[in-house]
Amino acid sequence: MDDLYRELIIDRYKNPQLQGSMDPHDYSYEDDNPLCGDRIRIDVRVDQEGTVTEALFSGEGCAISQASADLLVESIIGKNLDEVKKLSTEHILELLGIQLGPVRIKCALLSLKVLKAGVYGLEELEEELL
Amino acid sequence: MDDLYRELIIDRYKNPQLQGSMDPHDYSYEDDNPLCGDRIRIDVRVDQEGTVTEALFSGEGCAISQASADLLVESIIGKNLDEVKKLSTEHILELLGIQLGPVRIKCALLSLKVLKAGVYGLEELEEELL
Amino acid sequence: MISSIDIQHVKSEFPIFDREIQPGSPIIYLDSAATSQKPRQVIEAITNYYEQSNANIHRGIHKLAEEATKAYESARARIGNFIGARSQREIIFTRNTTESINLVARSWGKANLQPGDTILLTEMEHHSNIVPWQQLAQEIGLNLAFVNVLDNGQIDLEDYHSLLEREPRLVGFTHMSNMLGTINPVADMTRAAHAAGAIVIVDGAQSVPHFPVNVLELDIDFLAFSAHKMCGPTGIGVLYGREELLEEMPPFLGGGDMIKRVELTEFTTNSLPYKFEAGTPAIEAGIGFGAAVEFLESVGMENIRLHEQELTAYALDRLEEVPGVRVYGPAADQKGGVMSFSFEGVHPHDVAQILDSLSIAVRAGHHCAMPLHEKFHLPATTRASFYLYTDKSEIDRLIEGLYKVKEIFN
Amino acid sequence: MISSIDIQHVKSEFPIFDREIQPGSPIIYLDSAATSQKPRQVIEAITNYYEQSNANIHRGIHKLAEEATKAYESARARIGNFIGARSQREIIFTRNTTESINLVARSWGKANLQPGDTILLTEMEHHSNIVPWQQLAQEIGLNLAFVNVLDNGQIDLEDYHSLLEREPRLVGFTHMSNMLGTINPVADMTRAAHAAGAIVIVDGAQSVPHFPVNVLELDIDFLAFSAHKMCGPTGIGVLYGREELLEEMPPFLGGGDMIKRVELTEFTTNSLPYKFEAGTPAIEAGIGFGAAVEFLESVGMENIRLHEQELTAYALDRLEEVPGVRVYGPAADQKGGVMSFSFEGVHPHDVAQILDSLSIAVRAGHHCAMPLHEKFHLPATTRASFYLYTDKSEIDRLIEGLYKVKEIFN
Ligand SMILES: Cc1ncc(COP(=O)(O)O)c(C=O)c1O
Ligand SMILES: Cc1ncc(COP(=O)(O)O)c(C=O)c1O
Repeated sequence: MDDLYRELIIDRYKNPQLQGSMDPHDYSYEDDNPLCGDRIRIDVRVDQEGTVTEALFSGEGCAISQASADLLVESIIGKNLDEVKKLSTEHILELLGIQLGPVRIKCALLSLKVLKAGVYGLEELEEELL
Repeated sequence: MDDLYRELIIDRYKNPQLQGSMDPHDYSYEDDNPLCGDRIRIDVRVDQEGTVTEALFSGEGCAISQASADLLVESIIGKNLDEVKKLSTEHILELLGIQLGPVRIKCALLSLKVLKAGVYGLEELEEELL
Repeated sequence: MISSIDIQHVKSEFPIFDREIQPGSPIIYLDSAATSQKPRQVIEAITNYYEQSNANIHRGIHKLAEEATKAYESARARIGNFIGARSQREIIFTRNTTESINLVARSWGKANLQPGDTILLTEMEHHSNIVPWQQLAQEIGLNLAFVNVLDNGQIDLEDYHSLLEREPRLVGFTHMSNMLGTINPVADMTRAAHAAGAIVIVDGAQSVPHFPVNVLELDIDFLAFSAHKMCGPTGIGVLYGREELLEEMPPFLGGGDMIKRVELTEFTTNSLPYKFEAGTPAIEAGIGFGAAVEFLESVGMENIRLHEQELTAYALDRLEEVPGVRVYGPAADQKGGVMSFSFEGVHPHDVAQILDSLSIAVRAGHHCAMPLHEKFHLPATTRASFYLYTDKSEIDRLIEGLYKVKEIFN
Repeated sequence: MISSIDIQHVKSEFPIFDREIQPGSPIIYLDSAATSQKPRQVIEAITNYYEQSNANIHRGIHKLAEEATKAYESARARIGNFIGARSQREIIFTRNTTESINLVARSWGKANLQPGDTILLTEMEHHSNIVPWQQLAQEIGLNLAFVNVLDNGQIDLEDYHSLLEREPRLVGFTHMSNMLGTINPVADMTRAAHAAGAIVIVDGAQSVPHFPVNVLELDIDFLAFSAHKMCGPTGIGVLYGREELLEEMPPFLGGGDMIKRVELTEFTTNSLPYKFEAGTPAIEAGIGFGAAVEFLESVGMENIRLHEQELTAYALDRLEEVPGVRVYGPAADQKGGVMSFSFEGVHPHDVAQILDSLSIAVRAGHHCAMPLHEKFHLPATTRASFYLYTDKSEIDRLIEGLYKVKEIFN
């Protein structure tokens, strides 16, 4: 359990570093997981080279969904959109530093799904993340 | 098996005693068991007191259905219709002298069902024999 | 208080409780509303069937087929008896509660309902007693009305009676809510519905497993329930229906067994209950269901009810003492052994996961009752649910677990 | 000839063959076309699930629910793989072949067919591939056409091609007849049907258990089959469907699991395959199905086919030597291990019962193929059917039994 609910997760859940929203933004997307009510929105600004300059998330839900959104958003600042598009499930699990079962992994991946949907449309990614 | 296919049954199947049909008759009915194609018709004549004077069966099907029809028809001659109406599953099993599983019992009872349906209509008896 | 059942003995009948999730830590299973555990007797009935009598049923003349048919049909008779049906012709085997309700919607509904007719449900229904009616409503143009649920988790009976004035053709409600635990006054509701000219379908998924249910006494027209919530296998459930209603209904799915005769372009239907059972049924599941009912009868449904009442009262008391916990649903005397609660500042998923790490199995989510969660403005709840094998010490462990959750999130 | 499988070893995997019906007389089970026997591996997978991991699946966070979900979903993946599906989203769990076909009729059929459209079937279909289409035809006004079956038990391909000119919207046929044993040329028939603009549903109830079937190679749109005929439990079957078709289809039954979101008066459907799976599924049956496929794979489907071909040729030869016996269906090289025969002067029921008294289990009746029996002017036939555990000595015993029948009736 200490493993599962690593201090980092609880800490980021209680004190998120990059919570908020931006207007204007270059990319923005919001989605939820109706099964548990987790909801995440992510706003992104990029420069002319397509490098992420600012990113914020907002939403509500379980510690895993919120902490992973906070950590994900932090991890993309300074990255190029091409790199962002390549981010995988492993990236999120590395950020969280834990293993997750089939239900909880959906909580962890919601933010990645939202980010990718914002950056390159929803259809292409349904396949990939399910 | 010798038990099951008692000589009597095979004998009655091969050499039925009361096979045929009668016209005119007082009661007549025919029915089949679509599951296996057994078909039985029974014709009955009664006197003024309602006593069975003549009865014949015709039909086709397995040894049990045909032998039990032959034996049943024989057993009702001289009986009053009130007695006929009271005939039960046990009567047939006694005539055959064997035990039967759930599928085969339907073969044995087809003739009883036909007889009763002829004598007092089908509806009342569905309940009883199923 | 002396317990109504010998809990140590009962527990020992369930092999899964010998399993240690972590060394020295057996499973604390508080998820029986989702599905129950299975006693040895049921597992053995199934194994025994496979090893001794496995065969397809109904049309076989050989010994295995006769044994299998007999075992399957005696299960049906036993289950019919268990709920007080007049005849085993009234017991239709389905996959589960959900299919039972769909059967009524598709068969009775399509044969009897006209565009503009009203169906009356309640806000506390499980999705399986909502979605089939939405599908039917969409297909033939019906109105769906929903009885209000009060803040205390009970049906708003005033609203019920006033909605009955719309003369619904069918009224459907759950006997016991799988989220709130509310036990509804079925006899009264059925009487009122009949007086208003409606047919009544009762969702018995949470009641039949937990207390005596008699379809004649309650004057129920259709009753749906699942074996897997009452110590039996998954894959089998029952639709009880009054014979007069079933007789008039068209068949549901088509195929083998439900027919009397088939020609290339037409068929005639078989008699009850087979008319509604198409194809090879779940034979061993049916036999296991019979064994489950036999097991429940040996413990006694009244005893199970008393045991669970005790647990419910105890659990409510103890849960209310945990700061930040709020339990939904009525007071203990109106409630079955289902505790759905929220925990201030902690999402139900996190509660469930921390409890899981302590070998405590609860459920987190909307429990297939989204409209009810919506109504209470809850995205999800954590649910602990009990059965005849649950004991008080397990509730104590749950409470300890919740304090641990508190500690982690503080 | 060297057998393709180690029959003694295979047989020893099936506990039921240890049973002696009468002392010293183990069961000779020649009724596998009705349902197969179950190997230890399948029985143990089910028992193990009950004793270790029993829980409701998909939404549970606790360990048991995760284990159960994983076991159930790996079974789905394994089965998908077994028939060459591209994705496990194409594997829908149903109760049996019958429900799979009904699902296509009610969902695809109602969404895609118009009054006056034609559905093309064959005269050799099982009732489960006839009645659902009759029901649909009656509901929306369709024409049903039936491809002629030749006297030798094969599909009349000339008739097939000429009926395709009527431009049926859907063509449905069995891969292997459960009465005649005929193995149909699926690839050719599917190609012609597609060329005529039709969608193809194949009844794989008798093929998937007995030889390799690959949905991509055969270009099948929908394939239906049942676990219980392939060493698995009853209560579970599969509908394979091409993803593009399934995506467009409306849901079938309504309830839990098949939804993404439910409000009081509307719902949105879940993604594939769950969209078509309402309520708690047959979890242990699904897991047992996975174990059955694993078992079949370990023996090898090619080996099973070879073994059965040998048995079929042998049985045909031996049956033909019994005076008065007539076997229906094509020659050995076109035929699976299903021998339906008539016996001059003896009704099939009597044949079956005498064989039963010798511990030989066969089936007597119309085998859910009334129209086919009608066509051949047979009220019923006796059927002996084989599987991977059948050996030649059992066929010898059958022949001896038939001579005994002769003796009794002469
Ligand atoms: C060719 C064929 N189709 C369909 C079925 C029906 O299978 P089930 O009863 O499992 O639905 C069978 C088995 O009886 C069959 O042999
Ligand atoms: C009240 C109620 N109704 C219906 C159901 C559905 O049961 P099943 O999934 O067995 O069809 C459930 C169980 O989840 C329930 O609790």
